[in-house]
Amino acid sequence: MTSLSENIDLLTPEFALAGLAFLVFAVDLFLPEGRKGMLAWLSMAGLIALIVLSIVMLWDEQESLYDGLLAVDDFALFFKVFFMGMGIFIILSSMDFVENKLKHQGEFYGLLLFSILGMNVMAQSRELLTAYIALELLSFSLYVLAAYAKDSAKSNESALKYIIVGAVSSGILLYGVSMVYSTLGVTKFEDIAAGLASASEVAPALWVGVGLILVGLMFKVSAVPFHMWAPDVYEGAPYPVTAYLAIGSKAAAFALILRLVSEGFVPAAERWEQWQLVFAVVAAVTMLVGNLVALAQKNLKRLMAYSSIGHAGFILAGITALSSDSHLASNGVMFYLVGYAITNLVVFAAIISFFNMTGKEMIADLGGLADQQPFLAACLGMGLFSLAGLPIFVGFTMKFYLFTAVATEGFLWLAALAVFASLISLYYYLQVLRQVYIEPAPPGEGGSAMADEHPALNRIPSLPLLTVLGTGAAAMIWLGVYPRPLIEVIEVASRALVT
Amino acid sequence: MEWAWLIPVFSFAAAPAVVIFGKYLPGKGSWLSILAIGGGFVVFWLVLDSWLDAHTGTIGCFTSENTSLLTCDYERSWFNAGIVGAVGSVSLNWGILIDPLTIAMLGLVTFVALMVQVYSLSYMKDDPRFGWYFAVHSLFAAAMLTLVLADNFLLLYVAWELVGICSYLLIGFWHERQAAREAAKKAFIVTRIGDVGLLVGILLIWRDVGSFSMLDAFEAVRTGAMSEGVATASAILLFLGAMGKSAQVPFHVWLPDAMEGPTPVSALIHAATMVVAGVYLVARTFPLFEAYDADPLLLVSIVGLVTALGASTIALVATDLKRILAYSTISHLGLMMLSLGAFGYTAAIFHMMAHGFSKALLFLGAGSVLHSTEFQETGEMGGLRKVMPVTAIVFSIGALSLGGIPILAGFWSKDEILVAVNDHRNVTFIALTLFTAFLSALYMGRAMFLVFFGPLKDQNNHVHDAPIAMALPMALLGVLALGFGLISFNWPGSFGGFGTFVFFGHGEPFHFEVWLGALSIIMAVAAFVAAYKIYALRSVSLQGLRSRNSGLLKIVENKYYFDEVYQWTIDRVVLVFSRFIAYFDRAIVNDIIVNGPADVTRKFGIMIRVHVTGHVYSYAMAMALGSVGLGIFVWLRVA
Amino acid sequence: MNEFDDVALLLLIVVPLFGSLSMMLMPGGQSKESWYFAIFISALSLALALVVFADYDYDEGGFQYLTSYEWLPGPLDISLSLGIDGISAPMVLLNGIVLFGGVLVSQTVKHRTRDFFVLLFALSAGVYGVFVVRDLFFLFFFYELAVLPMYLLIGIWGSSTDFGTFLRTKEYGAMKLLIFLVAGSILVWIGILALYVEASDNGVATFSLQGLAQMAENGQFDNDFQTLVFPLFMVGFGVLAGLWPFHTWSPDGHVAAPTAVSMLHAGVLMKLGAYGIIRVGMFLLPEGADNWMPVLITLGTVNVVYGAVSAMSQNDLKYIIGYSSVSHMGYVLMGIATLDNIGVGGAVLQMFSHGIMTALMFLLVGAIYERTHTRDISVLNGLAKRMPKNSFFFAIAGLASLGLPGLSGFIAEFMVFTGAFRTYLPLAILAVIGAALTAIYILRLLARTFMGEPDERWNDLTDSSPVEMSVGAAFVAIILFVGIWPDPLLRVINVGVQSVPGV
Amino acid sequence: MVDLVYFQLLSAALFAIGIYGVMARRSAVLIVMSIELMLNAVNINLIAAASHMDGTGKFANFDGELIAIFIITVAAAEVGLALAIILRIFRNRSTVNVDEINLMKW
Repeated sequence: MTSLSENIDLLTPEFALAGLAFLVFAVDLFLPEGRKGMLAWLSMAGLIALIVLSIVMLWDEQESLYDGLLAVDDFALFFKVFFMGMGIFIILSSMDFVENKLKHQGEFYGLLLFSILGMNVMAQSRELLTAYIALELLSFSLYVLAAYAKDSAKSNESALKYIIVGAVSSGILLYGVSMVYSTLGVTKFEDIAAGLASASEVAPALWVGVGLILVGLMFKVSAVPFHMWAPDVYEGAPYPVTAYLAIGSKAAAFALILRLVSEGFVPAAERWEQWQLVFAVVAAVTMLVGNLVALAQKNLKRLMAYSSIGHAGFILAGITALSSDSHLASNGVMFYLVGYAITNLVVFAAIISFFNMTGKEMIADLGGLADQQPFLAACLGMGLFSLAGLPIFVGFTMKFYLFTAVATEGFLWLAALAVFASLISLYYYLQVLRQVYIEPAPPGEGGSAMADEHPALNRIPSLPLLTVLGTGAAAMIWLGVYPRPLIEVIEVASRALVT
Repeated sequence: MEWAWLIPVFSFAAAPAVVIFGKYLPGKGSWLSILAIGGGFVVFWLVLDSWLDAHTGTIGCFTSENTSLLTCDYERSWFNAGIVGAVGSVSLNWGILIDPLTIAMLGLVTFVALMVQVYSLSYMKDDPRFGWYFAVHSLFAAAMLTLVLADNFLLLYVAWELVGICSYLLIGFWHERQAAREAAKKAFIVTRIGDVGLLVGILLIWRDVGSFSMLDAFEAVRTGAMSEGVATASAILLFLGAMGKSAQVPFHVWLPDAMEGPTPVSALIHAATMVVAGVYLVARTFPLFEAYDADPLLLVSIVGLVTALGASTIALVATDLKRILAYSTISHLGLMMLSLGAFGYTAAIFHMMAHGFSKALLFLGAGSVLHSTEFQETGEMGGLRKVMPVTAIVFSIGALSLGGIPILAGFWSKDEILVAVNDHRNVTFIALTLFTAFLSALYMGRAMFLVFFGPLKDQNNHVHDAPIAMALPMALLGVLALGFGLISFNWPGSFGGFGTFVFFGHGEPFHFEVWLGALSIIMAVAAFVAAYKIYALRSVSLQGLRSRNSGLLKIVENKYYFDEVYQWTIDRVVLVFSRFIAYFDRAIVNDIIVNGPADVTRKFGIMIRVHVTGHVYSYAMAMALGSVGLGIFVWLRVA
Repeated sequence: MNEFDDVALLLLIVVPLFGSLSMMLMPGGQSKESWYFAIFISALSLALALVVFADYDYDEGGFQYLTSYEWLPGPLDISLSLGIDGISAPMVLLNGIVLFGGVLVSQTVKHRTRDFFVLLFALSAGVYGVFVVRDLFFLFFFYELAVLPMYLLIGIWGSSTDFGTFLRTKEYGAMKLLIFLVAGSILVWIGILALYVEASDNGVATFSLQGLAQMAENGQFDNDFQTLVFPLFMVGFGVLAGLWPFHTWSPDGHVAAPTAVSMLHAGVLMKLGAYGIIRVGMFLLPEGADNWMPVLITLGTVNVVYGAVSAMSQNDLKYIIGYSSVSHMGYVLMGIATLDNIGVGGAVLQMFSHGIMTALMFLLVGAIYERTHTRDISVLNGLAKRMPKNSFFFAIAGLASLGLPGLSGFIAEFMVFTGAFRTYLPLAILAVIGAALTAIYILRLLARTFMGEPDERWNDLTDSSPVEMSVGAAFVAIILFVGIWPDPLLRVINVGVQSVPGV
Repeated sequence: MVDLVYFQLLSAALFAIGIYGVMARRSAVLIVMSIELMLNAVNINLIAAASHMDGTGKFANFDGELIAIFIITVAAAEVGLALAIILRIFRNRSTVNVDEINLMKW
């Protein structure tokens, strides 16, 4: 039994992140109203510092703390950097919104930081309880953030639905944990793997337990049939939070799933050769339902919600293809997560700034955007094309990579289905694009032109949003045209995962 | 002789030159094209001369196994389909083949084209598209000459299509007139139908022989390398093409309408040269036709006979001067085919030339009549000989020649046809042929007397005779129409008559079946006399005859309802079918098969979206059921 | 191999791409400037294409200008390897020509000119890419890139058709076109995945075309697999080639598209499909191709006749041309399906000639529509009087498309027929008849639109602008040149065709 | 000592009841309470399992109790959060009936 304080220094980034969060809360107390904007800068500065720190400190570490509760490896590092960097961009794109539309800015950023902490730990945890705690840390922050527009009934409702369904799901997850524990008596992933592999007689409790654990995680990634909360929460939550949900919590959950599957299931493959099928079926259903229902959406946020469900399906397909002998699938999943995050950031940044200008969130309201805000329209267009998986954007490359991985693992049918699903998705993305580029601007409520009612439409978007858009678009094209550097980094990360 | 390719090239060069620079040149560049064709005419003489003193030793020359004529063949590479020498690749050539048949055709084409172009100088002089007219004329001449020179089927087909398009352009020259547009379209499409046969035939031959060269094909036939089936099939297919161009029944319908074009065009293209291309094709590919037991030739003769007979009857009742001539053209083309079908190779070619000169002459004459009277209906004319004597004389020469009055060209050629038919086909053929000859004399007389004899109408008092530029060509043609027949005798000296110049297999020195000759002379004279009595003196009335078989008359006057049938087919079948397909494409393929799935998908999405009810407990239920399902799934999958 | 040859093909892709990106950064608004810049870029790419084509050594044959840039090593082994052979060289030239012409006549685009050219160049970069890459991933990459700008190009700058009873909005056309083409491309995608999996099961996991072709040559793809996968490529690429019954996007799309886009699309993009069938289908799956060719040639024949027949009763100029494209692509498909060196050569030549011809037609129709604001041939008449040059060029294009000897169309169709006669006699005869049908609708169009007395409503009609006319003249010159002396083109095509397996 | 199975059955029943409550109840507060039931079912399961371990081999740890304690804490926090949100809703909509809380659907 190793002592608790042994190389605890490897957790410095986490402690520092928590400290940063508390610092933000504390500073918030002393800041006068109207100066709160600097909290955002403070948190971003902190995150940047932390990114540097973690890279410097943890590069190529291969440690397992508390005899295997937490892993400090390149995989974790990759996701840490990913989450924190994403946090920076989320903050950038939420600044105006928070400034003008929300109260209590301090807590907003603090909670954001806490959720990031939760995600980091999720990426590190190699044990069910730890994973659960981290998950709850993330979820709680998100519950609060979802409810952040205190006076908006929609926001409250979304939060309520989120927390109830979330609680149910964590209950199910825990029940699964308890069943696994009561049959195997262990909670660490590799022990579970060992247990599964050596489980001679079929104990229903064990397998059902495993299934229930999966349910808990699939709820997080909003896989069908555990997806229904997603559209409502996305629609109700404040815009930046929606973006964060779509990008952050999903990515974190997938980080956890990646580790669980590759440490807990893949080694037990010879006993449980069917584990892939579970994911395959769920993935297939998810990508179909998500993209089909998205065809019927009128609200931008809801559309993005369903599209994110569809993408969750694609990534699950990637999870299906995880195997012990090839990194292709894990690379694909990570690449997809990054690319998807960037693309979504661009899209959301665009519609957030549109919302900041007009306060509208229906697809039909986007008409004539290309004339009033060419840059915004261009970024939105690129983002949507990327989501639809068309070159020269990252969406194409990541889909190609992932689906190839899926196909090589013997799931050609699943890859084919995914390709088909992305064809369906193209249709509704084009519907948005059509509003943006082809349709004329709709008259505002007053009957006069949109631009007259919302003079902001004629001004350029705020600097932070422009930064997000610019860098995001650039990254989209860069990764779409030459992803090799990123993929090499990812290769390192997944080598830490698949040993 | 290898410079014969210059003949078409002159005109080929002239055409674009006239189009591009015409507007800057005097006479809109018409001189260019006349010079070109004139040059061609000159070169023709050189070619003829050099052929006469050529022998098997001369470069490219040899004695053809089929025609046993001295034949010269020169090629330049054009392009290769497939790598040179590789299996299954073929290389195409610009090749010219020179034998008496070609030379005869060259003479006919260059001379008539020259005459007609000169004639056109004054006939078309105040037309806004004067330059364009001459450009197309040059192009036509070039294409026609290429056609007769071509030594391989591809080149022949190229020229074949080009003359077709030129005739399209010239018929539709006055495209402001609805009738002209339609006529042009009709002409092109009808001939095009025949061309399908031609192209298929060519490709069939290629498929069998592996080369597009005519000589190879003939060789294959002679050596029996080409099976009888292929030979017969391809011969018949080629003949389809010939029928289209040479307006044989049932493809004849375009020619009368083609009279919508300017009259010189009718003279050149639709009387003397292009329409005989079909006859030329059959003559050129004769080895294919007479291979094995020569079944195709029977078909050829039958078609020819039917055409000749039917057209001549229509010509008898037509009232429009140009249409009368057109139907007579068809009828004479029929005669040529008939003669070819009856192995009357020489006779056919000879008649082709005689008819070419005479009919060109007739058309030019008719042209000058129309030009000054501005009428086309024979009913509006009459007695014109008083006001336009020259035209009257030359027209009469042409008419008599075609009518088969002795010593005129037409007589000799027709006589040889009769001989050929008599030798190789049974009695019905010869009888009907004689009857046709009688009819052609009759309608020729009718046309001649209706127009130039009888009383002069006052409306035509102002009419003046043809100006010199028009009169001169007519005169020259007249001379030929008069004297061309004389070259058919075997004169003392080297020249053994036309029959020893152009022939197939073995030379046929001139011979003369007395009874046939006598018979045809009698009939011709009788016909003209009858025509004179009926139409000039009006001393005999046909009312009784007309009324007695009015039904028959009606059928004939309606040209045996060919046009109606075709029109019906196009309106009721082709267009309806095409509309159906278009509708099918819209309604079925597009709106159902294409839009259908898309709509279904979208509707399906709308349908299933209700599963997100918005009630949190239903979400919880979904989760519960889902987890039960998943748990059981995992368990079963392991158990 | 001098250093130009090393970068030539890369430049072919990069130049338009650079044009696209740099124009994206240009200040919008002033249309003239963007037009001039676009002309410069397209002229540059045309020059490149010409040089590349001229320098292709047809005696040596095979792939030339070979270069390869490592893109993603490792299990996927993707590399941007370039090279052209006798089949792609003419296509590259074609794209250069049509792009240049299209840009020149886009003078009339006044609305959001800059964005127009941005998308146009992105598209043409994709087209170049497909023709020059030798890697499945990049082939597919550029294939999609060539398709994707279409939606906006048609949607924003296009025009709707409204004959009262019959309405086709540009949005519909654009949406249908993109969905259709992407639907086709997903089949291709699945095919590519299947190929990759099969290859990696055989030990060589690669996307490189020549690697896969090598395996195909060694017979490492068994017959069943090939027979199973080939239809994916046949149909997938066939959609873009207007293969019946997946052709309906093409008339609607062409009609809705603005002039330059119709030119590029009918002229070049549709060729991508046929090219894909050759390059991917026939090179990688020879046995599969062999088994499926009867189907393909049947469908091709249906294309020929069906397209011609339905063109007969159209009243919209562009619909007539659209359906005639369907019909003419039928010859290409037939030629490919003959698996005969003359037939395939004819197909490639037909790709070239039809590209020029149909581009010319769309150009001229665009000029007419520009001035009369209608394309209804029952309304138009007597234009020959008002727009003589335009009409003359149109007549030539029309005659070329009805296969008049002396014009490029004839040689190509003739070669296709020749090949087909050797292999599939009955269908070939059908196709010849179909070719005759072409005459009917072309002459109908000419007679209705250009001949006759013009209404007085066309009195103040002006002939096409000098720019349009010079482009038209150039295209006519090419048509004549290829028709009279096809050898320079055929020499290259022949060596390319020679290397197609199974030919 | 009572056999483990009975505890597991008990917890299963409790869990099922909890889920049923979540589905059947219309008052948000009661739903939250039902969730508590589910969590407690988990706790029972865990503690029973832990107490039945023989203290040797792989079962030589107290993970079960640990997890249970964690769950209790987390659950408490969860309830607090949930109630706060329900309170907001009551302020805005003056109802906590989940039937009426479906502004957003489809």
